[in-house]
Amino acid sequence: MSGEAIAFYMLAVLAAGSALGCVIATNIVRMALCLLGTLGAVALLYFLMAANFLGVIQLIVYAGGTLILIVFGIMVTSRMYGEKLKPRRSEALIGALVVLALFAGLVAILWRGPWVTVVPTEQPNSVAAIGQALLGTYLVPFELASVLLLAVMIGAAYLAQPAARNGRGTEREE
Amino acid sequence: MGWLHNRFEENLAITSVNWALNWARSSSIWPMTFGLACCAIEMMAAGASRFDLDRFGAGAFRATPRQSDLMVVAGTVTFKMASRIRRLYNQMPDPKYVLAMGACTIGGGPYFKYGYHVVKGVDLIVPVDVYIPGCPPRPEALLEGLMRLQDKMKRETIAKKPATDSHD
Amino acid sequence: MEENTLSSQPAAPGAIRTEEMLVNMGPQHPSTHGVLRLMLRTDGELVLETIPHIGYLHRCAEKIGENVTPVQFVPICDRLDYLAGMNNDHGYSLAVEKLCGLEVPERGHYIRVIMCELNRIASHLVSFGCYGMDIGAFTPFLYAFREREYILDLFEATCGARLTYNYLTIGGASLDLPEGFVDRLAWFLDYFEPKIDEYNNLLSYNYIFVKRTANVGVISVADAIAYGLTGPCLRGSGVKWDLRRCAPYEIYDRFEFDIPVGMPGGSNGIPPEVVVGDSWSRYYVRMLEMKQSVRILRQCLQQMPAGEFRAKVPRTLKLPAGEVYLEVEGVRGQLGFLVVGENKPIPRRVKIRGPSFCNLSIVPHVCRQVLLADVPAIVGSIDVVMGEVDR
Amino acid sequence: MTAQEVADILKQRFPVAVADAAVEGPHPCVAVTPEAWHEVAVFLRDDPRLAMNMLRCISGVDRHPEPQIDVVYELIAMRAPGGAARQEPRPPASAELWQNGGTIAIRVRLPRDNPRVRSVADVWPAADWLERETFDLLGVTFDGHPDPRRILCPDDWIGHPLRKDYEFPKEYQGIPAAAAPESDSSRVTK
Amino acid sequence: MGSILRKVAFPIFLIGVAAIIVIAWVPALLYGTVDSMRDDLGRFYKWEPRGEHATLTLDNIRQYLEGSIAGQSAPAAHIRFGRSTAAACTYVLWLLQFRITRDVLAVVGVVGFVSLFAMFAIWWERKVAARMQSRLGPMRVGGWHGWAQSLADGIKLLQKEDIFIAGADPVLFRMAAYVAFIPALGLFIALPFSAAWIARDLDVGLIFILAMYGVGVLGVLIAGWASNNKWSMFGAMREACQMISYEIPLGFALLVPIMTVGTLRLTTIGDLQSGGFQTWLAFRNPFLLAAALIFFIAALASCKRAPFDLPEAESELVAGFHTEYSGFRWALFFFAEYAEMFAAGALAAILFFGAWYSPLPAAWGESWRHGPLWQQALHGVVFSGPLWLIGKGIFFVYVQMWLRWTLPRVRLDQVMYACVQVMLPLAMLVLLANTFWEWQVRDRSVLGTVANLVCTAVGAAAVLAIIGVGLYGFINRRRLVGTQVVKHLPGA
Repeated sequence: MSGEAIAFYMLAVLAAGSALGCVIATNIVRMALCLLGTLGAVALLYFLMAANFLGVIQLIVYAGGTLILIVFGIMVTSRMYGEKLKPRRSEALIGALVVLALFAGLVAILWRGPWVTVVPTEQPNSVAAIGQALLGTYLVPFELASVLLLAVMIGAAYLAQPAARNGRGTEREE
Repeated sequence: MGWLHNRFEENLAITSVNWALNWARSSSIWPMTFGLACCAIEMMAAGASRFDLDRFGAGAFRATPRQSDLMVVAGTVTFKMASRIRRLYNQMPDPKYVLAMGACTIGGGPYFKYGYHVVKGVDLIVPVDVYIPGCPPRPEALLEGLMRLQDKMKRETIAKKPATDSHD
Repeated sequence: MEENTLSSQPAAPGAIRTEEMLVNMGPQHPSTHGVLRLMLRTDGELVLETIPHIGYLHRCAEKIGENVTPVQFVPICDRLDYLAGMNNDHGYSLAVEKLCGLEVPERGHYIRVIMCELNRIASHLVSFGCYGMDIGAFTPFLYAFREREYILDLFEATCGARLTYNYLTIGGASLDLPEGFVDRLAWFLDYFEPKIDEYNNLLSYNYIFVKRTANVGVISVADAIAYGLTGPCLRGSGVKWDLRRCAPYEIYDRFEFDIPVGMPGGSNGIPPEVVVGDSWSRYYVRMLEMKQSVRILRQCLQQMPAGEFRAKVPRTLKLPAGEVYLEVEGVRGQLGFLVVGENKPIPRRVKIRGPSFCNLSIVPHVCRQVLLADVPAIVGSIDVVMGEVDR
Repeated sequence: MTAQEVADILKQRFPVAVADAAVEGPHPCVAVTPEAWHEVAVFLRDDPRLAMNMLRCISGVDRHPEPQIDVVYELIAMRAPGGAARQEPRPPASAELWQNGGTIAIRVRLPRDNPRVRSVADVWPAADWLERETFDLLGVTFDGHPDPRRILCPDDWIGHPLRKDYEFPKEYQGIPAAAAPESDSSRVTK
Repeated sequence: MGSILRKVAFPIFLIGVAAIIVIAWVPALLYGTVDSMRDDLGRFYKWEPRGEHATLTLDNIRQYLEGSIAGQSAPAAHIRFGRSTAAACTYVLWLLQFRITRDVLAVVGVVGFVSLFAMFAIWWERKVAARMQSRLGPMRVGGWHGWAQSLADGIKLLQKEDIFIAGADPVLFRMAAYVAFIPALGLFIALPFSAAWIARDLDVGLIFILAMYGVGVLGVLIAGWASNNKWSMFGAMREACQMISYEIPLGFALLVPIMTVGTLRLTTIGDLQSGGFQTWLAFRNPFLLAAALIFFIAALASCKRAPFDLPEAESELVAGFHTEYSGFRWALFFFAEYAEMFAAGALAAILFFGAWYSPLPAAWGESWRHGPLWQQALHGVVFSGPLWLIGKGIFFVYVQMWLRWTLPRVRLDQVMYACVQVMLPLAMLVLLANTFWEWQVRDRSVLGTVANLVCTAVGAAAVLAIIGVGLYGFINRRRLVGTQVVKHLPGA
């Protein structure tokens, strides 16, 4: 077994195990920590497949950005300590159904998809190629995503406004 | 005593390790930022330019008890403060040391007779390693106390102690 | 640091529901200048309410005062406001002298003024340094202590003590000035005066420092007077009131000096963000007062007479029946002593009005709806010494 | 304004409440009955002639063998340089010296076994802590005080230390308090 | 024992430092040997680049070293080994050709560097602070200027009790220190110390480092949350606020040099600045200089250094997020902080200030690079090499310390204001302006040259000013501290 295979299996176990931990954990911050494990392991898998850019983006966007925002949001909004999450039976049932459906779908795709077994090599200028693609072939979806983000930003600013008016956050900064 | 102490049989290797550990401990005594009264000003003066506790590695004043090795009880201890001092002492990680600075902490000082609210000696609350007399002690006295504490640290061992030996 | 009690009261209806938290600042906290304990009710970083808890250094000074003779009580006075022991001794001595009708010789007066003003500088230096540390600038603290050592050397040469002097006592001073004191003091004044400007440039006019302290914790004149604020806190609010001028005691009417007050920003080199009565003004008044103290000291050295330094005080001084209440302009404000005598060597009652006590009482009023980082900025600018608050 | 003038104004306005006035000597003092004290306080603060706007100190004095506790209020009138006696909400900062408009002490005599007086914390906010301190150390109850707790001693402290017959504690929360001076309080008062 | 040790400790320490430098240097030389060996042999045997002979066998190496390959008169271009040494070296060289060996060595090197640097920096910070405050700082421990202070601190922290807080989350409390420390270590994987000294030369190295900075925050956040202490919580919140906000101007500031050089590979960016002081990116045009400034300020905030040290603001939050941490677990946070500080400094050097090149043009030293060993070593000192990058990194760390001991701390709302209202628009403007500059202004054009020269002059003036201030302070070091302290100085 080559070193890459060993690394792959270790990372796969880490990713799957962390994901499982994320589902099982009752403490929401522990879930976040498990999620970090999953995201990090997946990012490392990308690195293993020489998809450096994807791996880095995974780290910076999901682990470094989204996850922190989630944890931050949890800390700001929910009770600080000791709240345990216990799903109700109906919730668990619905969840199981959704997961089963998703699992079936994934298996179907895996079954049908063509499998390429090529030793991955580092692309010389993948970042530039991705940039070209984003601003060339996929310009319209890219711009649509920007518009969506803009809308979200405006909405967030609007939601946050009353809080700022009540506090003294805004009046200080003039 | 720290987690290492009283675990090993005494032998040559332990003696050398002991020396290194004691050297490290006595060279890096981080006091807690904890002033009570007049003596605290002299403690600050001892940390300031002229006397400079940092020369002995003891200038890294830590604000939290969790990271400090030494509690300099600098000033009068009152009954209202007593429980807090004990709590702070309990919050410090082993190995930890207490330096009673000034007459008030040693035995009530000028408040001994009529100080209804003054604890007559901080050793009623926490174990004290070194007493520094004075009201307030000069910074030089604090440095001297620090060195006596270093001497004390250098005599410690991680070897097992005879069961009958009960002094600290 | 302790008692992690949680309170979760729902906020006002209509607003976004927020959690309120009670946090304890002190008694062991780097910015509480000793053992002050502040209970903060916070909503995130916003402090909704501040409740000071004091008494952690209650050393029963008043009980001691009514059990020992005045001469024996002077050392205890040193330990009230331990940063300005001379001023405390002076106040108590004046009160007892007024009650007994003692006259202090001329040289004694000058020695007293010299010591009080020197100690005022020393204390303001500590205040300046600690305030810098509260705001997060560590280095000015060390500089302040470096200059303070010169003053302590002078004190040490005079009376042998660095901090608790027992020097200004009933009837004058307990010893004469040592040889060469005048020269050393003159040297120090020449050395120290330019340093004040240096420290102003280092800290007072620092952009971040001004941003942190200007327009923070503004105390109006009406509030300042109603809460009994005195000293630099009152003057920071723009009230030109100084007992050395308004009710002259000792020999302060012989000297020329200004009374610095908080001024609005934009002129006199004061940063434009500054509002009268804010933390910066209170801090800056202290910096200016040091200069005035230097002025007074220079005049003292010029006028210094020879002669006796202490009046003839009977060995057992009998306090006549009656009371006296006397206030002096201490370092932190008006330091008052009420002494009730009853034809005995021991007074019936000694009441000490610690200026820090009254100054601190405005904290709940000012530390409302401020950010957490403003609390050290405000409390530090009020400059309390817990020995005086709790006595 | 001299203490004599203040005493005269007070006597004229409150002929019953003002018991006696000792305006000579180093500590001019006007004695007021406890019932009328709050009213007198408001008058002292609001009357344009007096305008005692700052409460400097409150001291309790235990007269032990006599069944009496005095509460002494030290007042001072700080006059803004413009001459305005009462402060507007925010008087302008001024480069001129404020004037000393006179000082007076008010003495309220209270019975030693149940010393009670109306709080003046609503008149001068400075009284808030000072009254708490007087309560803590001498056991004087101030009716209508917004926060009548101990301030210096712990909440579970027993006794009021500045009473002349105060017995020093033997221990507090398990910490021994050695060397309580025996019969010292009697020594002083005898 | 103590007295003997005290005498020999400092020489041993100095020898140790020298040895570490030499040991660190040897693998780099050997890598070159192995690679050139493979090239030579490949040319000789006409190997395919990625064929079956990509791995050298022991025999290959032995023959090569013995010079017994037919037709190869001088096989080793720059190193000749004797017969007996060759046999010993064979195994080492054979091992070194594998990537995994090099990776292991790199990881060991990174860990070693980070811990050594952190220890050095802690000692140095105390000395710098002391000298700024007219004190002496550590003087006793170890002898010469307290050089062993950090060592003593480290051993002491190891002995300390590892307090676990009742009521804290057991798993998270323990994990948090690692979650904070590992990314700080990880970012060194992509950080080049010179063109050859890099664990993994990623084509997206820059973003990788940014990502690691971002992940590290999670450790702080979890630490604050898991400590069950309100001060820790406040610290964690502040850290999160600050990090999330300042990542944006940081990213924008980084886009400016990226746009100019057109790559994310840090080694390429570094190599572009080999032409001497005036080719350093920061002096290329005014916008890059501005970007360098914005980057440094944002990096200060990211490393939670003063004046942005709100998460551990001592006078407000006791010790911030690590209030409840004791012993070595706390030291991990400290190590992470100093590692990030160095990385920020090194990144500034790589992106803007000539990377691992000295102010002299590297072309002047080209002949030394391929000369005998001593010339190579000299080339590493004078022209380019890891020492230059480490030196520049330490200089920027020193600037961070300088700021810390000079400036007061800003308030949270001011931090946010400075980020959102000042830094972000400024960074965007700089980016925009740089875009136009790169689009319109040619390198050799008059405007481009003038801008380059002006910026170079500004940079040179800044460097000279710093050197001048330092010299002034050094010459007047006895006068400036004041007579009171001088009396206590040793030898005064």
